[in-house]
Amino acid sequence: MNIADDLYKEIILDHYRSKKNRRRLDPADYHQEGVNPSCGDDIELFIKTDGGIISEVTYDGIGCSICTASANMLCEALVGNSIEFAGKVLSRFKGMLIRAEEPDFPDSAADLEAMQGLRDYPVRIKCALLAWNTLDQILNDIQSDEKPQSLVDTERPG
Amino acid sequence: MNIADDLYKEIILDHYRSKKNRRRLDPADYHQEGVNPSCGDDIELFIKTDGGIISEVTYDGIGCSICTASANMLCEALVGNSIEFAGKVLSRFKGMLIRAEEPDFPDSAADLEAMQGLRDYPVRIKCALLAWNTLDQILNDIQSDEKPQSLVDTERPG
Amino acid sequence: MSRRTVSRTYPIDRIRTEFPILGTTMRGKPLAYLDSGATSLKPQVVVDAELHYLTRISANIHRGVYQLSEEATVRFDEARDSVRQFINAGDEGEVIFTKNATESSNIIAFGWGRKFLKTGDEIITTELEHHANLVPWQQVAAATGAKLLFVPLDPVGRVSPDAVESVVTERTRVMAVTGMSNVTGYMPPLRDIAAIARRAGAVFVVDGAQLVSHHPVDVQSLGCDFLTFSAHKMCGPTGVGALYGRRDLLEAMDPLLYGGDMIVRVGKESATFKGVPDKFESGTPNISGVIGFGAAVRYLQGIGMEAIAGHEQELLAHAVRRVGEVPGVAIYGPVTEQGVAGGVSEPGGILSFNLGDLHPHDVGAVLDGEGVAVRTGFHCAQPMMQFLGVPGTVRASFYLYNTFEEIDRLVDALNKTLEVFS
Amino acid sequence: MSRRTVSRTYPIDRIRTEFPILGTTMRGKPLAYLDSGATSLKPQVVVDAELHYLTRISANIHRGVYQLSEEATVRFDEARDSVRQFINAGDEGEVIFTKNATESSNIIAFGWGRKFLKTGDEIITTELEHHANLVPWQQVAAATGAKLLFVPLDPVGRVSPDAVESVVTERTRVMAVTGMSNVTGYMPPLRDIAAIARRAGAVFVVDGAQLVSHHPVDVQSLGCDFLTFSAHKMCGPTGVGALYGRRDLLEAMDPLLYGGDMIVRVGKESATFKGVPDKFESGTPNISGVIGFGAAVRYLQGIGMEAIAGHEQELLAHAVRRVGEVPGVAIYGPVTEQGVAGGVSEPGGILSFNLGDLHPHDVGAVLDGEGVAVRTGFHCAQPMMQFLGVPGTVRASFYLYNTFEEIDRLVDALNKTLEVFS
Ligand SMILES: Cc1ncc(COP(=O)(O)O)c(C=O)c1O
Ligand SMILES: Cc1ncc(COP(=O)(O)O)c(C=O)c1O
Repeated sequence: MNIADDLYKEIILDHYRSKKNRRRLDPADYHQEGVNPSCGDDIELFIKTDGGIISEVTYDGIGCSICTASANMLCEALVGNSIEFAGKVLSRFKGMLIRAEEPDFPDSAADLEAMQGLRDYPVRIKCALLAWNTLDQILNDIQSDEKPQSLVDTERPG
Repeated sequence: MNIADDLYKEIILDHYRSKKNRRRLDPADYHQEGVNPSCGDDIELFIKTDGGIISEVTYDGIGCSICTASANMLCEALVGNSIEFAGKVLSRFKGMLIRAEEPDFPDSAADLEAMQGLRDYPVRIKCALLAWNTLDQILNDIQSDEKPQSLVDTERPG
Repeated sequence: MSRRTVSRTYPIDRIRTEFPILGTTMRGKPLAYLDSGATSLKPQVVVDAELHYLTRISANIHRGVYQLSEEATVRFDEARDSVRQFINAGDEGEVIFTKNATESSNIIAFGWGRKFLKTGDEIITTELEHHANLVPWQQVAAATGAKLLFVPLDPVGRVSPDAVESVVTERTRVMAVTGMSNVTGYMPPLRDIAAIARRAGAVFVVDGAQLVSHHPVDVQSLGCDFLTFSAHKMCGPTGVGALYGRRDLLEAMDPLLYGGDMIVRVGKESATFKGVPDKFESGTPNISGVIGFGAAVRYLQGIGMEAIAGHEQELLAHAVRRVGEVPGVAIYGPVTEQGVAGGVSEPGGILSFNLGDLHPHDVGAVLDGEGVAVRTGFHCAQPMMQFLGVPGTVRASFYLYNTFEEIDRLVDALNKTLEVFS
Repeated sequence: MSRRTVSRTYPIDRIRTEFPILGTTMRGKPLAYLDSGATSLKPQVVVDAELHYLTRISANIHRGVYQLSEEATVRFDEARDSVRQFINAGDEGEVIFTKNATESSNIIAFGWGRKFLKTGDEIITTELEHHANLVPWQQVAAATGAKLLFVPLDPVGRVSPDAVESVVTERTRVMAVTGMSNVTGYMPPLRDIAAIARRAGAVFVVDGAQLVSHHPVDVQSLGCDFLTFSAHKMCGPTGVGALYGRRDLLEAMDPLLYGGDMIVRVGKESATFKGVPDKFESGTPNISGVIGFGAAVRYLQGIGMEAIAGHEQELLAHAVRRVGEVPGVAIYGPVTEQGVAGGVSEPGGILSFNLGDLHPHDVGAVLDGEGVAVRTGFHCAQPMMQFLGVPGTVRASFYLYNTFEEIDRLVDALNKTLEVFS
């Protein structure tokens, strides 16, 4: 087992290198910042919706390759899909990493499966989850129609 | 080695049983209370002086056999002697217990030698020292002509 | 209840082999350790857990991207989950690791009490308390203008629900009560008190330093808001304690310590803090100790707290009877009144007594010479001593590894003490 | 100064055999532990001291009249004396055992600062500080109305006496400065700052968490009023720290924790407290940890802190040169400017850097795969990160047991990292 092969698969590195979705949307319908206090990673998500469909989604911020690759995968997976779809992918992604469930992603989110190797590196799981926990907050806000909090501490994911 | 023989020598037990000097002097020229906070022992010394001579000395309070025997020995050793004599016995007693010096007491204080066995029971040394540290405070007050403090915590003897 | 022999299903022989120190001697006599109320002995599994950390992991938790740090973090988190399960807390954020029960109590008093109490508010407590559950509240009362009220005890030192009711007013904000007296072993009726606290809208703080070590505790069914305890009294290492707190209360509180590992962001002028439990765990924790604590509660669970409590009750019944036979002995607390099987439903395995007018130190010293370890003095419970009207007591306390034979040796040593001082 | 081989008199081979973990592997590679700045490895003598307590003593200290408790007490007191000697404190009352350096800092900030500071008073500190020596002072400033002032740093993060003078006013009451940055290893000119503090009539607080572990420290000749440090960073156990304080200051302070073992008398309404050090050590301390701490400082003294500091300087010089050769590396702090032998008289053995625009986590993770343990992130020093203009760094830190070869393995692993992310 070599960590470089294990963790830094080409597919993850590609998403990490891609800067396609790394930009701010202004104005955005939803904007949320999330941090992992213990490593200082800090990601902002920007979402535009159009009749229940995520028409645009981008991210910005600072994070390791796992963190930013995961944010990029998020953007790729969700754009053009519904809020419900986003919730489903989110819960499957958490299921895979936290509860060790078999990955089962819709096609547009298939790259997320590459993150499965993280299960062997438990302290890095929070890197991959940062963008998703930030999304979670947005989805809650959409449902409850509340004003978003300024910051989510996502370090102890449930 | 048996602790009962070692520590509770007949001579110590005799001083412990003797209630001769266990009473309050009112009025006294000097009165001082000393406590060992961690065991709760609490001894009051009462001294009358007459031209530099300790004419009467008594104690009262609560303490184990070592503590009260030591207080009783103190009274027996000092009565009728000078303040200077008291200071000398005090420093020799501390020397024996704290710095493991050879005992070298004047005749009237010879019983104190029986306390030498305490060196093998370091946590009990403070029991034997309580009355003497209380005396120490009185001697300081005599020298400095100051009002005595109400209470001395003698637990960490120097 | 007062059978002469240890229940046949209780694995006392196996248990004794698991504590390395039990094979040793003290003053040349086999060790009879009857001072678990002060701190317990450590089983080999706990020693091994610490040893494994010290010699095979060694790294700091959090923020480490390498395997050893990861392993330390995982084991640390596992320990928290073990402790959470042990007391059935709802989630891991409700279990704070501290350095001892005393720190846990201070976190409550200063983090909650000092922040939320106002002049005229009332704190109810008892004379049974260990100083750890009393002195911090005295300080908070002095700082905030709140008042300390004491539940009147019955003549043998018990707390009745009626007595509690008698001091409750509409100003009652906190009720801080021990789960088990470390002097008499008496266990107040916590469920009743919890119900009273709930009706009064008061926060219910239980000092569990003795309770949690010796009896099954389920914080949810007990209904307490805070619970404090120490690893070293429950087969774990020194230097680790725990604080259970209801999540919403913890979230509203200020921490006692500020520094690393508890912040989200630090600027030059100010900082923002993490959520529970991290907010309360600043600085490098006692990693080996916490890992050992986890092993300790799993060890206790393996034997079963019901079984341990039952074993201690048998030991206590035997001790009450045998020590009671020694001439001149005065036993303190409820156990004297009707015997163990009588009025006291769940007495803890602690026996406090004095021998004639002998000072407890003298008794303890002769016992020491016989290889019997007991505690003497005021047991960090001076108000209880004032209540009992004595400067101190001799205290024998029992735990999962003690035997009837050790109690018999205590009795022999007490008789010897009478001889020495005759 | 930058010799290629370890000084021939430094017993590196013997030292390495004394640390059991050094024979193990990580991710299948021999462990190269370069994270002693976070916590150090433990030598066998420290493990043995803890083990001896856990399996042969086990009793609580103080108030015990039996041999095991006596032995625990004697060893506990011995440890205090060892630590006292190690930093040359005047007497044992000036050495307080805490749970970590963070608790030590909080005791100062809340016990002294919060009690004695008033609106308009000034606290001087630096952006070099670990959160443990900053966040408590932020809190105290907010609570008292005192002001926090920062000494301007030079471009590579150094503190000059003139810069310190420039922020001193007649309202300066406290100067809280790290003895050694845990990010860059930089050591401020403490003696000069002590002199300035003395002239200003300010209390001089030194965060010694890194300094004391790596360099000889004599509190009397240094002239500091308070010094904080942690056992776990200096070959000792986790869960123990120390606070040195000048006796008169400690005596004037309020404790942070109230409870058992720190009181003279407790009544129902109020209590009186013991003198130092007991006043600050409420509750059952980390007995095994303190005993292990004593063994650790005696172990370090046996090798000699001068020798250890010298060894680390050689390692640092080698690391600065070799890591500096890796393409795209940016090294932070004074070591980059003139090399180690240049302007910095006594640099601590810490090297912080980044590799191109790679996130420190990614670098650390590849290093982990090569058996090389380093820390990555903001190192509990966010203001320092803001000063450096980076979100985090990769930090390699050295200690008495490290070798040139381990640094070479770090360099190889960095080159491998470049390949992975190329
Ligand atoms: C300079 C400095 N100060 C304070 C601390 C805090 O030490 P601890 O976590 O042991 O409380 C550290 C350790 O991270 C440090 O490096
Ligand atoms: C009832 C009770 N509360 C609190 C404590 C304090 O525990 P620690 O000394 O571990 O902080 C003790 C232990 O002596 C105790 O018996």
